[in-house]
Amino acid sequence: MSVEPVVRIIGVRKVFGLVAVLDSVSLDIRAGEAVALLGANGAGKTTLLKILATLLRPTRGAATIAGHDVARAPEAVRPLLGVVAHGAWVYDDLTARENLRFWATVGGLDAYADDLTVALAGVGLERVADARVRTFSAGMKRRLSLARVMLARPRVLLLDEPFAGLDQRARKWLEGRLEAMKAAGAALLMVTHSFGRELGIADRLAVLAGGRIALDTARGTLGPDDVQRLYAAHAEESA
Amino acid sequence: MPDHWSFVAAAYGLTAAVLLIYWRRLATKEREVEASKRLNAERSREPSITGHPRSEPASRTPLQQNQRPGAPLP
Amino acid sequence: MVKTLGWLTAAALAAGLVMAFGVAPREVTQGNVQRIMYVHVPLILASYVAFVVLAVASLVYLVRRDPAADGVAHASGEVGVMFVGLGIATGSIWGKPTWGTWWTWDARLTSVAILFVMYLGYLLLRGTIDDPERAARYCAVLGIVAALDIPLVHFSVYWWRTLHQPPSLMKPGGFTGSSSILWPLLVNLLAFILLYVYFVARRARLLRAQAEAIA
Amino acid sequence: MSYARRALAVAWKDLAVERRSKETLNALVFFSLLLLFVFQFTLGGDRERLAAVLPGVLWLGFVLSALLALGRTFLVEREHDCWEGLLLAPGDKSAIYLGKLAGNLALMLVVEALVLGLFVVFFDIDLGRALPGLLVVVLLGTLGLAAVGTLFAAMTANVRARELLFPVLLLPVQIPVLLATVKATEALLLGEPLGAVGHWVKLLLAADVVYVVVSLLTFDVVLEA
Repeated sequence: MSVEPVVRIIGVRKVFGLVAVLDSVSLDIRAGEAVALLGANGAGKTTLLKILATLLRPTRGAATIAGHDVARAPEAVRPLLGVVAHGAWVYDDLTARENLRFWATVGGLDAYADDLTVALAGVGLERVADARVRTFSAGMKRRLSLARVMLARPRVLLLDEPFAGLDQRARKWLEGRLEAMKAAGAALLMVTHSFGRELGIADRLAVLAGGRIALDTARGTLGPDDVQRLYAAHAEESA
Repeated sequence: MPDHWSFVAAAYGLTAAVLLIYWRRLATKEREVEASKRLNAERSREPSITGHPRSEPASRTPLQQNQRPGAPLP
Repeated sequence: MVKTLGWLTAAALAAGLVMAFGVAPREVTQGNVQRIMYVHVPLILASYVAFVVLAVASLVYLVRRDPAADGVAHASGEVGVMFVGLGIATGSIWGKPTWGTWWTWDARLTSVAILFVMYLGYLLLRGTIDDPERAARYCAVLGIVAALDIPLVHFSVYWWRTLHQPPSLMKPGGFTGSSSILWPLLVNLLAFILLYVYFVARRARLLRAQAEAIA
Repeated sequence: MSYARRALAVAWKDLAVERRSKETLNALVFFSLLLLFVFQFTLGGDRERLAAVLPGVLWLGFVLSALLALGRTFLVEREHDCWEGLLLAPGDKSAIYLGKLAGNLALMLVVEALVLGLFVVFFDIDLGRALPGLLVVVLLGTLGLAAVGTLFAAMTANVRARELLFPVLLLPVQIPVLLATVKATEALLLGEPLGAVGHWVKLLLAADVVYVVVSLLTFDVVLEA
């Protein structure tokens, strides 16, 4: 494990209007490490993710990815990122394969037909590869956006509720995929507000409450019940 | 050649009126901002606002509620 | 600083009025109604200054991302639209007795009217974007596109026939009017440019204060 | 070469989506048919009067359908947040602009060909020798409209009152293009050669160059997070 963290967040504050959604958030993530970011609705999880994804600028503080400042050098950061946001980034009237090829080309990748097929097979969409996305379920669209991310082999993966809308089998499968990305040296940050089994792949849990990281701890030291209790306490305190 | 003084008065009058209204509006807005700044300065002496509303007095712990200035601790 | 500028502007405007009514002669063919020129022409020319400043400030904003540059652009847009609107109104008031019509689609009237609606759109765009940073970026782009559009507007509209008297000040071959008209015009021009600078300084300061009040 | 491939991917994607959904095209075809009715009813059947206002009416039709078509350019990017994906695509954003512009140009030329066809049939215009010159003017004018239209569509895509603001911003800026195309079309339909409207063609060329270059240079700023 490398010493220097890939993702560094130092004292980030974000203000919308009169409300400081993030007050002073600091968090490091190393290569090959997965951090689950927990917090109640409106705690600022997605805001933090968007700041890392170069979609929002922090009001104060800084975040770097592989040494590049996300606010000042977004162009250096973007090629390193894989983002699975709330929206699936798919066009309903294109097929799964066409969607994948489009995002690969726009992202500046060489999208060889074989790679696309492999990526689609990797998320279990090979049989509907040439069907229009309009006919897909929400879970299938989500899997397609995961295929897009995996095709790019990013160094940093930012996932917003990656397990939402997936059934039990798909969850298990996604866990496997994310483990593989971790093993390949990617840093993972996934936002979630549920306490399901998906926390199993996280090495660390960070709880966002009151605009700060209220808790940052190795997962091993806490059982799922402890997490639930802690989170509930924090949610109550700040509610 | 008629002088059309009324047209001259209209042109100068309209210009003066509009410029004056704009000038007055600037002054009014400046006063408003001053007032809201003072309000903000007062507010900022309290703890900063975060994503969640501050706790209401009712949700304080009993210990805090019992603390009156000068009153002996239970 | 701004206060001094305000008094200076007030003095210049007063001097302009004295020049326009006391010093300038009664025009031979049009009569006293021609005195409208001393407010009409400076308003239009000062609005041109405003739109040039707006374009430059927009460019500076895009390069340096300095909110102060955006403030100058915003303020210039507001004052410029007000000036050009007043310029059109006073021109119209002047046109009725001299040409017998409030409005005519001649080249210069038309191109000034186009400027008016173009920069009115600029202010509308400002008003509809809530995020100040995004508003600044989009308006800077629009300000640059609009400025580059001005020569195109000028040429396209110029190739229509015109009723308007030829530009009175900056005509090829130099100024032909007598100096008894020139001096009052120049003093008024200076007064209105000062007024523009004063308004922009004050409006930009207000914008900065408003931004601080929110942050 | 990646720049050209990215631009092509965007153009191909937009045209593929449009070809399959036909959302915009169907509406525009119907809209141009309606325009035909409206012009006929408001102008009456007087052939003489119609001939005099025809160039203006023709371009009015082009502009109205352009406002509808161009204003929708970035709507497709709003479903499933694709806009975010474009923002985060690494590299020069002007490639995305070029792709969008190419797609828009193709769409508008199809609609304009249709409108022109309808005019020829229903208003009994004899294009005759004017056609080659007319093609040049239409091509240049459409490029100018689409160049600024695509830029402004991106700026108004995420703004309140988008449907109102888009024409309000676009029309004043496009007055030089409108004047040039209408005047040139008028002369060409009267049987004058393209050389007789050379100044208008030059103005259109200048406008196109200015609009495209400025849009390419500023699109990065518009598509900034």
